[in-house]
Amino acid sequence: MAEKLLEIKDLWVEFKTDDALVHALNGVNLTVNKGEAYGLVGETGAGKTTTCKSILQLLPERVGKITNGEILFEGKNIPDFTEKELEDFRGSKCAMIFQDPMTSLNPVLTVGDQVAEEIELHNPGMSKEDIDKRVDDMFKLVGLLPERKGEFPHQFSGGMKQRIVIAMGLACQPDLLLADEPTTALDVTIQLQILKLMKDLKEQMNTAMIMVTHDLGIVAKICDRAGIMYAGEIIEDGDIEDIFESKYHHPYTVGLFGSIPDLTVKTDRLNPIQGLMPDPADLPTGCKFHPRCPKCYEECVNVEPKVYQLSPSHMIKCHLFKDIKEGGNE
Amino acid sequence: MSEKNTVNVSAAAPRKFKRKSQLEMVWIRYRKNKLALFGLVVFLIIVIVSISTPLFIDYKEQVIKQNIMDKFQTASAAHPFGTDQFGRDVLCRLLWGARYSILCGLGVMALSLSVGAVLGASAGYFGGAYDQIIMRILDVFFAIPMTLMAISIVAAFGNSIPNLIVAISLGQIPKMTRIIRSSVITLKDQDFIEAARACDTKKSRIIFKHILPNAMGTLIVEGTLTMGKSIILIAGLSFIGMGIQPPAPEWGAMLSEAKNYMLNYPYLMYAPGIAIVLTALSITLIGDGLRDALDPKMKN
Amino acid sequence: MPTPLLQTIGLKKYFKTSKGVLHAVDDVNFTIEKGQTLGVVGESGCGKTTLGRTILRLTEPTEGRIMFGGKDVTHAAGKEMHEFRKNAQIIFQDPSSSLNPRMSVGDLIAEPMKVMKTITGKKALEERVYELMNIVGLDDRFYVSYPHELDGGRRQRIGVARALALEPEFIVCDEPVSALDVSIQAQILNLLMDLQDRMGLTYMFITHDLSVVKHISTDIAVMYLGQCIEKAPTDELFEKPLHPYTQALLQAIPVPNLKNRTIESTIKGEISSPIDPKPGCRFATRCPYAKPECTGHDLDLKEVAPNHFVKCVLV
Amino acid sequence: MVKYIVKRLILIIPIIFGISIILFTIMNLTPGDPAQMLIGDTYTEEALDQLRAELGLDKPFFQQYIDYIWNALHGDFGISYRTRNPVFDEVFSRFPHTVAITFLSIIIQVVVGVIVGIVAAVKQYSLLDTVSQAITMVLASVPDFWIGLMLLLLFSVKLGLLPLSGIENWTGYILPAVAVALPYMANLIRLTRSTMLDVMRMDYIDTAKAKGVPKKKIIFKHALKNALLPVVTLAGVNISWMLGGTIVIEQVFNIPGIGSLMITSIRNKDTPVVMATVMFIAVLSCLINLATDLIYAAIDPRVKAQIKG
Repeated sequence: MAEKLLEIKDLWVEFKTDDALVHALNGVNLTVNKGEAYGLVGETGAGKTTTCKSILQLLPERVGKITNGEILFEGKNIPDFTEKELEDFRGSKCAMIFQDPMTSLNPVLTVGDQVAEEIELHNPGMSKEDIDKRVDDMFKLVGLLPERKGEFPHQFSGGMKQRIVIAMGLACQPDLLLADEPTTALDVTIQLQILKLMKDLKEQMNTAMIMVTHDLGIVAKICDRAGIMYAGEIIEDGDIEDIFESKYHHPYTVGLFGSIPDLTVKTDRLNPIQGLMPDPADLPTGCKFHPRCPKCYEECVNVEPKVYQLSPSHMIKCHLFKDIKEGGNE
Repeated sequence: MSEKNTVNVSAAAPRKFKRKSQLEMVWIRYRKNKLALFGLVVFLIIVIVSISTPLFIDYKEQVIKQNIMDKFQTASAAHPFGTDQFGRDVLCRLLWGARYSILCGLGVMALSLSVGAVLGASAGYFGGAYDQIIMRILDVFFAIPMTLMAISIVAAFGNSIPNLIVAISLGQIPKMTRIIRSSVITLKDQDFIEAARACDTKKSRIIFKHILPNAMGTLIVEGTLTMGKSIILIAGLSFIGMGIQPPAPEWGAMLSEAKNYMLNYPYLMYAPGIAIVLTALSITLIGDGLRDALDPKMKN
Repeated sequence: MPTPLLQTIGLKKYFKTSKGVLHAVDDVNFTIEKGQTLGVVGESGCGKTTLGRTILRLTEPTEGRIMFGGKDVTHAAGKEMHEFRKNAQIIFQDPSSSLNPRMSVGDLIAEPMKVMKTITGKKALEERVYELMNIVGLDDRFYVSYPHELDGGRRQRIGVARALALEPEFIVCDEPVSALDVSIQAQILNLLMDLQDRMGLTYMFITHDLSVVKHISTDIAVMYLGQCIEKAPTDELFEKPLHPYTQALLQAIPVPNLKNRTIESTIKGEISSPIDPKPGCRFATRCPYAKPECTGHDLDLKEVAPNHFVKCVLV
Repeated sequence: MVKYIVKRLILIIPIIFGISIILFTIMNLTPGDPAQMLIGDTYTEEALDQLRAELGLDKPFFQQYIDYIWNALHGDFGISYRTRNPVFDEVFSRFPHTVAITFLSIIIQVVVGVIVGIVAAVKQYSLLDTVSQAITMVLASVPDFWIGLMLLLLFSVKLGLLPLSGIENWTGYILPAVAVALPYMANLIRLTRSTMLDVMRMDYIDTAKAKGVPKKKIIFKHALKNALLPVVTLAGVNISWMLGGTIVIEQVFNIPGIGSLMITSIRNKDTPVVMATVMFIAVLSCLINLATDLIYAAIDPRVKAQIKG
């Protein structure tokens, strides 16, 4: 069995705004092993970004709050970290890449400075020359000319900015990289280049990764395991073989696959999921997917489903599977 | 306009759905802001005072008539705020003074808003040489310090209230025009204007139905801010003797007279100052409240 | 052969910028038959959005002609233009900026009919609005809502209803599903296809998403830096892509299955800017097969198979 | 860069011309005859006519304007109708006072404004934030001359700490500078606070946090520079407004600055002095405007690129 790097246990997160209490995460359980790429799939508002931000304790102050659960990184609970421990943890053990490269770099600092800052912070005592050399190495690694490190973010294109952000994320060789839709803002040909870069570097550095995305195609290309999120829960979790090739799926997963036009097969119409994402301030009872579920029956409306283990790696949170395999675990 | 629509729709509709008019929604959002509500109440009181003073105060007898015998009395039941150097009741003068500030403030707001809206909206919408000419001319006015401009105009044409309003508006128009122009330019590029053009909508309808209602928020907020500023400005002009002249009890003019007796009778300076602050503050609070309330994207 | 519903001949749209002349649309020729869907695919900055707006004359073309229903509408004005606007409509990408935030759903859908005076009488107009809302799958109760109170999918349905209000023959769909989540995206795509079947609409479907375009289009045009570099019937294009850029685009789509998990990126670099482009193939700088003869002179769009056009020296 | 500066300097010329036309017209419409005012109560008609001719007042309006511009272009701004001194001497004997007040005032408003603004933003919702917001709200609505009067009452009349009026030494500048500064400062606090809050919500701040950058460094290295941009612009605008806007305050404190010069000159139809002063202030404010844009460019590389391009 692989060694556990990150384990999230029953994580609940709430956002309190002026007019509503938003239930962003409602009991998320997930595990990422060392060196593994985990895909977190879901639509807008499913709680993917909140999960990542919780790991780094980046939830908006005063508004976002972890109400229950543990986030164990190498066995230590991150929410218990002191401010100092957090600063050491962020960047060196666990780094994050944000969705929009256009806005995730500071416009008034040179890109070289921004990469160097990260190295300097986590390697106290490192000489200026060594840091400089390290920055050059990182630039080369992500396919950028080191001569350009004195330039400012606006002088780079979106794809190149994302390369810089990746260089920054990997500069201290973190054990875990959180990538929040790193290619959504990019064109397809550039997306491919970035995905390839990330996959190569991840293997080269043996970094574990959580890849947040709404694109199942990206999961198929990059990830070893994946979880499908819906309304703040992981409703299906497994190896990618389980997700892409098993015949048992959560009805939402089925709907997601049905919504993507298939390039290989000619279909007349798509089979989308009916209805809309539930309002996270006013979630349905029972199974949160039941109002949109084509297979919904009485129990789904009233009783929250348990998580059923279909195989050692494959888990589904749905009433339909209680007879398929006995002994669901909470 | 939208209120009229509501009535028609529900009257004719087989399926009835009640729609809140835009005005109703603005009010619902506005009243949530307690400070803005406070500002509105204060402002309304000041407006009512300024309109109704002639009903219970006699200008000749109570406001400007000198009673040297009664001078420099401190607060008493007969004169709650005391009397000034000519024995005039400070409270009466103060209440009467409200009308100057409100009248000038509203006048400047109306004038600078209407001129600014016409110039800004047309320059922003049509662009090109027309825009360039308007903006370059306004640059010139923008470079003349506002107070200096007002003083020289008053000196040239006399210090009547209409002249004062024009003089102060001239200083406000360039800024107002710029703000409205830039908000029109932003709106012009929005897809919903394209959508209107795709239906062969006439320019006038695009401007009045699609652009102006959306620029209205900026317009109203800027208008209230201008009003607050101009009330302070008019008091300043009167204070240096270039605005409304004594014996008229304009608040700035009252302060100007009071300054001469500062050493011995400082109380004369409190009331007019506080009156100016309250008026300007109430308008600022209203403006702040409207800023949020007029944004259609804010939640109810 | 019947007259195509829409035809562009040498259509160009240039913009003057401080850095030079931007060739947003550069000599684009294509036809769309009635009832068909032409998918226009390309990456950001390839001029696909400008193309859509130029065809509808929301921006005036620099050069070239636009034929609609056999009539030249390039310089149409007055009545002719009115007729063209009635028959050619547009659905925008971002449903939040394409709907006037100060108008209610009912007013938004009624607006084109009020402006065009196609339906007179309050009651008739209202009935028609409810009918349109029904067609696009919007509940009656939203008649009095404002767009910002609705979610993205419903807002896009308003956009569709507005475009349908004048019963046009032709609709430019400018990335109508890009801003939406996949499950909602599929709902809107199905809606558009249903409408086409029911009303015999003709679409020009602009998108960057090849899988979407494959699903909805009968023909596909691939654009790169203002030019159409390949055009073919959908199945043909997906089976036999000829231009290296088209091949790269197809290869770049991550397919949601585990058949091929290697990532191979054949084209390097990024899209350059279409400001004062040099003659020659505009893709040459990134092309893995680039040869000296690719640069220096402009290429023609050659018909290499029936209805399959390519602009490349290799074929 | 040099090209940009030269271009901006050239753009000042039409503005100055526009101002000169507007002002000359207004001054011409102002009632009164400078020659009559100058000559006093006892005079002969010939002497008056001679004085008029000497001052060029007998010529038609248009000719007067052309003459004025012609002389001004040659560095001759004429003599004051009122004092008969060269205009230059008049203006420059007054200017240092106004500049001193403006300078002191801008330092007070920027330093206090930025510091309070940042603290309020960083400690959003704290008591300090609420109090500072309430105070700025009120301060922004208080006329500066009334603040001046109240300060006089407190510090000069009641406490006797600072001079009551006039400028005998530098302490005379303190109260006027503070009085002018407070309303402007209120706006600077509000602006700093709101841009700081906006900046703190940006993605790159999250990026910095995710890198493990300590909070202090995030505020001062990553956020402050970005938040300062609009503050620089506002401070620049404030300076140009204060140069021409301390008129009222100078009356409160009896300071012989530009303001009192302007009032007497306008009342006495002393056209040369008014023209020279306003044009001088306008040129200054255009220069300050340019300086603000250059500072802006120094902070923000995107603006710098635009200027260079």
